[in-house]
Amino acid sequence: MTTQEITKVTQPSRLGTLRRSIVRWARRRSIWVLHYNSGGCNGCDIEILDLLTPRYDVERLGILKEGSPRHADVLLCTGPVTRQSRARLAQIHAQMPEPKWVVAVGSCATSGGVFQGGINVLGGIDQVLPVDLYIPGCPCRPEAIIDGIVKLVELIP
Amino acid sequence: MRRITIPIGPQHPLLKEPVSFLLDVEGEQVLDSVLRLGYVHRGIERLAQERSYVQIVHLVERVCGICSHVHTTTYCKAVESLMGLEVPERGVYLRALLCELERIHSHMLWLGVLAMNMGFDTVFMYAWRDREIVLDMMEDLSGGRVSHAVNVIGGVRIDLDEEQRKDMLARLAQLEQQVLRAKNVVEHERSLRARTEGIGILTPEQAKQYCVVGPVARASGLDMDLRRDMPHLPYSELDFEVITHDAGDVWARTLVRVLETVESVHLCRQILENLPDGPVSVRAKRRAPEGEAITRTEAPRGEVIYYVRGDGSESPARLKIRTPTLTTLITLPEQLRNVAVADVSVVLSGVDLCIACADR
Amino acid sequence: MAFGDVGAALVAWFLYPGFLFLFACAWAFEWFDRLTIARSQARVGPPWFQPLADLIKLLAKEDLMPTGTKEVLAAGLPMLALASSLTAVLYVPIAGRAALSFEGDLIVVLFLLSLPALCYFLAGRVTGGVYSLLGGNRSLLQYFSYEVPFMIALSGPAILGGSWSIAQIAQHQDATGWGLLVQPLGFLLAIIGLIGKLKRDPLDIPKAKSEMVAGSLTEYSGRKLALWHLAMNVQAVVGVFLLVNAFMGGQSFHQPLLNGVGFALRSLLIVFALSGSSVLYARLRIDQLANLGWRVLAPLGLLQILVILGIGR
Amino acid sequence: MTARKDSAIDPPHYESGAIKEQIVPALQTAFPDDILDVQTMPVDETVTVVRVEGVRQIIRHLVEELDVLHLSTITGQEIEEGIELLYHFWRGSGLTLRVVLPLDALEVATVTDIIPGAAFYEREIVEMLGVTFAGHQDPLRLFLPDDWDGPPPLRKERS
Repeated sequence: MTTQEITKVTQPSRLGTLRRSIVRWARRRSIWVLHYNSGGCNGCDIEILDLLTPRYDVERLGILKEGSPRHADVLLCTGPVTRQSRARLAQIHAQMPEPKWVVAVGSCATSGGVFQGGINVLGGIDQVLPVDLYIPGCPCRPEAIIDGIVKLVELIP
Repeated sequence: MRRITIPIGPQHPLLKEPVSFLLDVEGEQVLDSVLRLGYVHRGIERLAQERSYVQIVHLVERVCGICSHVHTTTYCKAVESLMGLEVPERGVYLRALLCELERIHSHMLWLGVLAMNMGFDTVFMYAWRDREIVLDMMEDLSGGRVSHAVNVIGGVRIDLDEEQRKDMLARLAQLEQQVLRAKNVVEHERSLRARTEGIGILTPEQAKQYCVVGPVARASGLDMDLRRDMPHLPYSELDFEVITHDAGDVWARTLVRVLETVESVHLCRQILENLPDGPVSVRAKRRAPEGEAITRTEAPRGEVIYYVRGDGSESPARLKIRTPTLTTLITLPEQLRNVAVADVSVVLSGVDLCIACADR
Repeated sequence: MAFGDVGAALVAWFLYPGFLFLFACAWAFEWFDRLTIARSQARVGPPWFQPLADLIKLLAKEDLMPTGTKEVLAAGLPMLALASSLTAVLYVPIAGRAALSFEGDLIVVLFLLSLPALCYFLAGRVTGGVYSLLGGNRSLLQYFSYEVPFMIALSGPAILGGSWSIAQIAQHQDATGWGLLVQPLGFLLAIIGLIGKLKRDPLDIPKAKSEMVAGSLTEYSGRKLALWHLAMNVQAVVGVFLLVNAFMGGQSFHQPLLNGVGFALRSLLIVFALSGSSVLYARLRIDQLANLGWRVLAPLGLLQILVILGIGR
Repeated sequence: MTARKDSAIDPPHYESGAIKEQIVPALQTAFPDDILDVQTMPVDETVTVVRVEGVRQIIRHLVEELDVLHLSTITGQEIEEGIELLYHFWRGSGLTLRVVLPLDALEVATVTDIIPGAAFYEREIVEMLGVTFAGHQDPLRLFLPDDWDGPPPLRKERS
C-alpha cells in the first residue's frame, strides 16, 4: 500500500475512513528514525543521539532509532552534502519504504551553513532529496529536533 | 573457509559519521581492512584562504562538533603569535577552563558510545545523562551547548562573575560524584571488561612508529601530553598527572580516558579557584603581518596542530590543520588484524574516531 | 465432528489460547519489557499503546524486497515461525487449563519453540545481503550453545513430575510446591536458555545493532517485518508460559479468576527477570557464548539433574 | 594492570631545550651541504631549510640516530618559487624541515618506510598539491571524492 493508494479516496465509506484514521493514528504514534550524516561536523549528530538519553528520551513519543533503511520512516540527515556522500544519500532514501519523510537537521543540512561555497560541498540536503522539514540551528538543540519531529507528525496524511 | 568482505559502510548504526571500512573476513577473523575517508571532506583549508581572519574563527569552530573549542583556541593562539598579541592571563585561564570542560564532555560521550556499541545501553544512558551537567555548565558560561563561540583573536568574549563562579564550583562537585561513579562502574563491571580486554592491541613500538597521539598513545605506554610537555599558561601553574597504561588494548584506553576525566575535573576546580582578575581580551588588528606561525594544543583525542602563514592581507595565505584522529586511523589496520568480527565495533569505538576532524 | 466441537475448536483457536489472547499477551509483555528497561535506565519509556501503534504502522508500510528474492519463501518464513509458536501454545496450560495435552507434549513444545530459530536462519539466506547472511549464520551458531542447557533445564521438572506432559508437571507441583524452590539452578539455566532463544539483549548476537545492523531482518520491511515482530513476541509469550508451568507449578486457588491473576503475576515476574538481565549485562561475543554454553551451563544442568535424581521422588 | 600515574616506558618526557642545543647542531655537522639555513618560527619552533636531495637522508638520520621519532605532519603549500613542504617533528619542542620543490620537478623521496605514520600526510599532499612521492606504495585517493576530475584543490589558479 503506497502513499498514493492510501490517499486515493475512492468513496469515503465509513469503513474506509475508520481504517484510514487508525493508520494515521498509528503512523503519528510510531516514528522510526534513521540518521545519516552526509558530511557535517557531528555537532548535530551528537544532539540527535542526545534525544535517546534520559533527559530528552524520545521513546516516550514512540520514536525509535533504527539501523536499517528498510525499517525507517523518517530520514534525519545532517551535514552539507559532500560530493562523495551524495550517491549514498540518494541510495538510502531509495531503500526506505513508502511512506517516508526527510528531515534536514541543522543549518548545514538546510543550506550548507558555514561551508557554503566549498568546492566539495553541494550545500544542503534539498540539492539531492525532497525535504519535508527543515530544522535550523548550528548545532540545533535537542528541543528543536523534538519540536521539528512533532510538527512533522502533523504533516502525516 | 570462504573469504568475504564486510562493508562497515558510510551508513552503519555503529558509526556516527560516514566513513567506509572494507573488512576482509575469513570465518570469524578479520584479516585486513581498507579505509576510505572523504565523506566529510569539506575543503576547510581551501575555504580558509578565501575568508578573513575573523571569519575563519567561526569556520574553524565547525571542523569538529565535539572538540570545537580546542580548534578555535589553537587557531587564535597561532594568529595571536603571528600578530604578536599578548592575551591577558584571565583570558588564558577561561580558555583553558572551557578546554577542560570539553575534554570531560568528549570523554563521557565516548564512554557512552563505546558502551552502546557493545550492547550495554545502560552505561550509555547513564554516561550521557551525567554529561548533561557539563553541557549545562558550558551553556551557562558561553550560551552554547556544543559549539560555544567563546574565542576571538586576542582573547575571550565571555566573563565569569563571582556568583556564576560559585555556582560552577557547586556543579563541579556534583559532576565529580557522577564521574567517580562512572569510574567505579568501569573498573568493576566484569562484562564490560570481558569485552574490551586484550582486543585492538597497539604495542608501544607500533605507537611510536605511527606517531600516535592522545589517549591511544598514552594507553600504549607513550608518556606524552602537550599540557605538560609544552609548558604554557595556565597548565604550568596547575598540578595534574598524565595517566599512562602499557597494555595498549581497548581496556587500557577506557581506563586512561576515565581517569583523565577525573584529572580534568580537578583541573577545572583549580582553574576556577585561582582565576586571576583583569581584562579578558585585547583588541586585535584586522591585518596580520607577513610571516608564519605553528601552534599545538592537547585536544581530547590528542595533539592538534595549526600552521598559519600570513601575507600582510586580511586573510591568511595558508591554513594547515592536523587533527589527532588521523594518527589513530593509520593504526586501525594493525589493531583490526585477526580480531573477531564481533569485536570490530569495540575496536572502532575504542579509538574514539572523529571523522569530521580527520577529513576537514 | 458435531457442530459444537467445531465451534469450540474455533473459539479455542481464535479467541482463548489462540490468536487474540496471545496477541494481547504479546502486546502486554512487550510494553512491560520496554517500560522496565526504560525505567531502569532513568527514562520514561513508551506509552501503553506503543506496541499496537508499531504493529499497525508496519502493516501499513510498503513491502520492499531486494530484487531476485523469492517472494513466496521470504513471506512464508515469518508465517511458519508464527504458526509454530501458535501451535505450541495449545499444549501449554494457561492458568491451569491446557487446550490439548498428551504424554510427551513437552518435547513437541520444545521443538516448536526452536522452529523460529531455523526460520530466522533461512530468512537470512533468502534475502541475501551481507548482514542478513552473517546474522543467519550467527543465529545457528548461537542455537547450539543455548539449546542444550535449555533442554536439560526443562527436563529437570519433567523428571521430578514423573511425566513428559506439561499439564502433569504443573499438576504435580501443585502438591509438592514450586519446582523453582527445589531446583533454582535449573530455573536459572532455563532463563538463560530463554534469553538465547528469544535473542534478547545479553545474547542478541544475531541481531546486534552495532555489528549486524538488524541480522536477518535487515532487508525486511512492511507487513513481513510486522509478521516477524509478531512471531518473535508470540514466541516470547509461549516461552514465558512454558517456564511458568515448568517451574512455578499449578493453580493453588480454585476460582478461575484468582488462577488467572496468579498466572499473570508469575509470568510478569519472568518477563521482569528477562528485561532485568538485558539491562545489566553487555552483549556477549559468539565465542564467549559458546564457551559459557558448553563449559558452564551444560555441566551445571547435568549437575542439577543428578541432584534431582539424588532427591528422587 | 592498573593505570600508572607517573613513570612510563619512555624517558619521563623530552627536555624542552633538546632541539635547539643538541639536535640542530648535530644535523649541521652531519649534513653540512644539505642544510642551507636555520630560522625560528613563533611559538618555540626551529626551522631548518633543506635541499630536496638531502631530505630522505636527514630524516633517516633524525629517526635512527637522534631519536626524533614523532613526525607530527607534513604541510604543503604553493609559493612563488614552487611547492614548499614543511616536515614538522616534535621532541620537547618543534623542529621543522623546509623543502622547496621547483614547479617543473614536483618530486621528492617518500619517507613512509622510515616513518609509517607519514603515509596519510603524503597521500594528502599528492591529492591536494599534485606532488609525487617516489616509492609511495598506494597513493590511493583518500580525501577527494571518487569523481574528482578538477586540478589539485590547494594549487593557486595560475594563468
